[in-house]
Amino acid sequence: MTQTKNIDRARFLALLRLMHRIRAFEEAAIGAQQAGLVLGAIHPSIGQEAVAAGVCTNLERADLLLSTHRGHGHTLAKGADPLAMMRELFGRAGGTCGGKGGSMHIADFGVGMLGANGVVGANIPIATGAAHGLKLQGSRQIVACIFGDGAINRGPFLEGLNWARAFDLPVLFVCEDNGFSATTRTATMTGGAGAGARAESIGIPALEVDGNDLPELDAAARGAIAEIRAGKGPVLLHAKTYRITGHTAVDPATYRPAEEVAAQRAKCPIARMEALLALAGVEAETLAQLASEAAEEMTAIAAKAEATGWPDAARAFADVQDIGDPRERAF
Amino acid sequence: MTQTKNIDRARFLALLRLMHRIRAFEEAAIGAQQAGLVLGAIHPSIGQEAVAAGVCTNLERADLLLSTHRGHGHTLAKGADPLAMMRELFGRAGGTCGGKGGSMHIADFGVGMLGANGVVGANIPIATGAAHGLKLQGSRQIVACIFGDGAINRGPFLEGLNWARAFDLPVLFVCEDNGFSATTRTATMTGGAGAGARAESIGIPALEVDGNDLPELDAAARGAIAEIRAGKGPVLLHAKTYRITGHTAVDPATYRPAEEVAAQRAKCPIARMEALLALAGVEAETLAQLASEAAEEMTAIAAKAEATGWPDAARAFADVQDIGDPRERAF
Amino acid sequence: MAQDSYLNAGRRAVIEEMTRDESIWALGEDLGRGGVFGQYKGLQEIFGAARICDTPISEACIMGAAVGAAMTGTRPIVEMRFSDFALCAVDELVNQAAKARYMFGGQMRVPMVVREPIGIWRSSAAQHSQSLESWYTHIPGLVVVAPATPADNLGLLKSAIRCDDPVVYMEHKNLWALEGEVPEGEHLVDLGRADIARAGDAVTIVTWSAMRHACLRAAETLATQGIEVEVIDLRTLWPWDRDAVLASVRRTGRLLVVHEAVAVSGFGAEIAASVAEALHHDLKAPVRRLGAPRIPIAYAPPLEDRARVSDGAIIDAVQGLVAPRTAA
Amino acid sequence: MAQDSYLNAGRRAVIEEMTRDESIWALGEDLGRGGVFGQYKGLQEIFGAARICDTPISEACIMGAAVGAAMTGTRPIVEMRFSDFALCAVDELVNQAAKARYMFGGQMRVPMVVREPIGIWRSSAAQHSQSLESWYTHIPGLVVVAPATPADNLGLLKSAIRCDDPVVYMEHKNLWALEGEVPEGEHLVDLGRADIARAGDAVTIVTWSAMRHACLRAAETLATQGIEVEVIDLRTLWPWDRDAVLASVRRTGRLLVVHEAVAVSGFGAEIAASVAEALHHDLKAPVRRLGAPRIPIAYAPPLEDRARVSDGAIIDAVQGLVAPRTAA
Ligand SMILES: Cc1ncc(C[n+]2csc(CCOP(=O)(O)OP(=O)(O)O)c2C)c(N)n1
Ligand SMILES: Cc1ncc(C[n+]2csc(CCOP(=O)(O)OP(=O)(O)O)c2C)c(N)n1
Ligand SMILES: [Mg+2]
Ligand SMILES: [Mg+2]
Repeated sequence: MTQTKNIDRARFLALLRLMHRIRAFEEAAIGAQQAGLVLGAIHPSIGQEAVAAGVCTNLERADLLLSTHRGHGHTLAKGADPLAMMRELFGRAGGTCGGKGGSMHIADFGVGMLGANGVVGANIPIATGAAHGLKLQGSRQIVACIFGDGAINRGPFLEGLNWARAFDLPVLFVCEDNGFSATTRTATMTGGAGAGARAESIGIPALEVDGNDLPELDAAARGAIAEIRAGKGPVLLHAKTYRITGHTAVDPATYRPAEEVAAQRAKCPIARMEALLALAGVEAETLAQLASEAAEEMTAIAAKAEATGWPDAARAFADVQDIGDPRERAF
Repeated sequence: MTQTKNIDRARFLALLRLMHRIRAFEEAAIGAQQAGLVLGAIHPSIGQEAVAAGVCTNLERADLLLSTHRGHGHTLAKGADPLAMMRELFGRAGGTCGGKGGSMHIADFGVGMLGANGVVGANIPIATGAAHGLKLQGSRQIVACIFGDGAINRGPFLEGLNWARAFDLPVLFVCEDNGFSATTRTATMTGGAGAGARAESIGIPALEVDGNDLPELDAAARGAIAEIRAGKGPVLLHAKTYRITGHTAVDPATYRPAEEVAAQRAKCPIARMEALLALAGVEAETLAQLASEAAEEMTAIAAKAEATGWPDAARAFADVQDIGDPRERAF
Repeated sequence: MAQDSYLNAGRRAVIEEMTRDESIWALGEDLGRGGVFGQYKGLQEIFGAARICDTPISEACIMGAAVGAAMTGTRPIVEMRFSDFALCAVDELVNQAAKARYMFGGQMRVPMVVREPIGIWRSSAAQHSQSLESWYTHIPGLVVVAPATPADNLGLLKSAIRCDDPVVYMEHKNLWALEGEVPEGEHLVDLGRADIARAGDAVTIVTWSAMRHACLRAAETLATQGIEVEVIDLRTLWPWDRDAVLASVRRTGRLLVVHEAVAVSGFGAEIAASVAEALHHDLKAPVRRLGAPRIPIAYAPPLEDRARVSDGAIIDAVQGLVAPRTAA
Repeated sequence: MAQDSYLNAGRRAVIEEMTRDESIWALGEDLGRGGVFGQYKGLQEIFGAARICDTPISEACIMGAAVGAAMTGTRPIVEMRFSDFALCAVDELVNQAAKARYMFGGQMRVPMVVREPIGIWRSSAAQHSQSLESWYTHIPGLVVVAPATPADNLGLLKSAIRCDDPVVYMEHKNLWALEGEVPEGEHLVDLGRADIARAGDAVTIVTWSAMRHACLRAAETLATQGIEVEVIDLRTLWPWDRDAVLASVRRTGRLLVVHEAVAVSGFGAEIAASVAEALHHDLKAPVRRLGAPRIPIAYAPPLEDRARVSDGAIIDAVQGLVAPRTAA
């Protein structure tokens, strides 16, 4: 566990700010859902923000990212515009995907964010293929692929990792291990020691880190990404964290004891980062301000999203494919 | 490498006889294919007979077996009738599957042989589920699931092994590693140390054996099966062998040097078993007789198969499903 | 008769059948906590964790394991959560479950029910909204069921569980909360038998799943205009109740097929083609289909709505069918 | 014009396109040794192992990796070996490749060609013989192509490779050896345009893939009986050439659709239904379909043959269509 005064204050203040913005974004989205403004499912990453921050801060803008159903944090951290994201959640015009995707399908190709995914584990072969494409084109870009602990029990995890190793592809696999596969404790359904052991059995080096310890995560991600960019092939980062909220924003998660959640809440990466920065001499006021600024920003963004109009219904028939009439024989 | 006079002569003579019968069966089938009597593809297991013999001899008749496209040996070793099998290859009445399956779909539920499979790796979840079914019913039976080295790169390998571990199921996974995935050297497409390492990363104990050394294989299989039957959950047996023929009977396999094949031919499990039995005092004549008897048996069987009539064409519409007319709207 | 929901009716079917037959078990993700929609709520408490079996996120293995477990004498109920995720297990269903009985020459059967909820459910977007029932009707070896009412969800699910062949059982997500009359005693509905949801002689509407209700609403409106339509809820798509449909169209001379799935190569094509083949000379108007345009389902309501067959579209189509023919 | 085989024509298409555009590459099992049918023979020697890429036996990842590689500016040709194995990669094709462009609001496209050989090939049995083209026609976002001649395999595969959307490209295994005239220069065939393989005015036969040849043989025989049928080879199934089909049926007044796939919910249902809807009043006889019974493909020849649409069945069906109507 990182416990030192000698941290890069500016860097970690910026990352703390990012974590606050992620949390505030999701809290605003949850509020909007409760108000009936967000109609689709939301999978909050509250308590897991360090993974997004620690991984994405070490990516270059041109690098690519693939995420999951629980991807708001990753997407924001990669540089997507929170207003466009919020509009997407609201299903409004100007959403990242024009309102077609919603929370589970946010993508922003402009910042290298190649998509959340509604199918657990499906992002792994796509990320692997993106890295394959980059390698074929002689690019120096790399790909980061974030997935949950539940995804390691799906076949595409094996196929993608083996492929990345077989072709020595520039891809960072990140297992964001929050202990749960929806309402099921992943450990009860998983043989062996987890993502890292499985990666190593495929010949992929693995690093295990405390996913709520941002400096540790940051250092591990930086090191791994440098190796990958140097052409050494894939690395897997296994970040252990905890999902403070339910599986979705409407899941009360009564299948776990309140004490467990309370204990984990105390270890939340934002609280820990604040403690560390305090130790390093950052004033309490500065820290408090970061939180309130983020909340204000995202509240304003939610209000703007609400004030935005719906997409033109005719867009329903656009971007299906270049040839063939999508309306044929319907209605 | 087993090299001792103190082997169980009766046991290994019986197993040598079994290996000869397997080889003779396939040689007869290949001959029949060349004569235009077997119309579907044949994947010979020539050189791999020890895996079939060593694994299946340690199964009880009630135990279950799932196999692959290269499954004649496994099926014979589990106790299926070679005449019914040959008729199946010829597509004749009285074939194990009534002529509906052919070489890639031989099954004989009467001896616990739950099917070859035309889809690489597809037998793994089925075997796992069969073991799950047995466990639910409190059975003492176990399941053996044989697959190739290429299958470990398919998702169902991961999903099946993880499942078997999660539910502590009575299943013996056997990776029959002949070094090839069709015309591709599996090693060039596979990350890490292979089947055993992958199994261990999932928490499944793995044994690696020389798959052409029948006594070694026999002992390993016996031990593993005893553990499994005792309720300790799955085990993986990784048997390294070599495919002396091409991928199919018509594949000249020019993608590998003749010297490699020649060297491997010398290590063929039948030759090795013969050498060992000779060392243990079995007469050359006895050994030669086993080979010729097997050849005679299978030649006669092929002749009988050829003399058998076709299945009744109306059977094409039987055993589809209980309800619904399969002929509806056709023709 | 008592009121119950579509969801509860399905739950009751599972309870009744699992109580009757010890060899039945259910497997899928999160079943111990009731499943994603609560269809399995409380069942693990009744039947234990072995028979209401939580699984890893391994759709291919869920389906494949069910095949193996069915071959060894158990009767698995497979829960796929959303039909979209069943696309992770197509080899296991189509190449294995559906073909095993035939391919192995009838040595055994594969009794399993694959529950895979279908349909548009507000703002669930392209990967959680599909209806691919027509795919399964095309696959020899599969029985395909899509219940529309609480009573049918009870009676058909029970029959599906008793069926000795693999059944793809598609509940509609939007119907979970639907309440309706459900018989109190043992209630079985035969597979393959349609339900005449409303009698009429102007037009035959053939439909299934959630669209049954839209068609009945449209029928009410049309009745006020003096147009009495017959609404046939197929309930089972394979085998479908050809006799009931042909008998009705022979009377009405007009056919409209309505389904939520994409119209192109939807199961409506099979029905429309079959009727056109069989009853060409009895038809007073061309056969007609309504289904979704060939677009993925979008998230935003105004876009999503473009993929829905509205009550208005049904009414228009019926009016078009009964209108006197005008030169084109 | 020169004679060439269907297999070689496809191989030539790949060579020409890969020579023209460096971003094109092919991936699949055993490609370095020519692929399972020799369609890629010698290509690794020309283009190197990076562009003719041998892969692990990982169909899901082959398909999924192609999606990612397409998103990053390359144009993958995916080889699935047998269309049956593509069932191991349905999520990747249907939930990912087909939907990405739409779901992400048109931010990018997924240009990839999925080659998946279809069809009955003597004694290949249930897991190596399927034709599931109708499935793909039902999926928004996919283009579906099934060439029947060497020239079309050249021209359509080239067009498929140039298409910016995912194309399911289904060659027929029984056609690999077929020889035919193939243009020598650049030869492109537009996607979505049918080929009138034979002109006639008695009956319109709509077909594709290997059945084109059976239909043409039947047409020869029928011509000797004075029945001149028009044979339309659709070539592209989505989008299909509605105009060509409707124009022909408007003339002939009679439609027969012939395909190798299972008749129930086959793509013939879509065509028959579409024609019945659009041209009911022009039809002189009911629309008619020929396809396989709803059975898996068996191994033994006499059983396998029961799944084939024979020339005789086509001839009978045409004769039935032109026969004067007798009271039923
Ligand atoms: C293939 C597939 N199966 C099931 C689901 C339903 N589902 C959505 S999220 C989820 C849990 C995923 O767990 P994990 O991978 O650990 O990610 P987390 O939700 O914990 O971030 C499940 C089962 C799905 N989306 N896709
Ligand atoms: C899913 C799938 N992909 C591809 C194939 C084609 N195929 C048949 S056998 C084979 C090689 C399998 O290699 P391995 O598992 O090592 O078994 P072996 O043939 O060596 O016994 C391949 C690629 C298939 N049958 N199924
Ligand atoms: Mg998790
Ligand atoms: Mg092998």
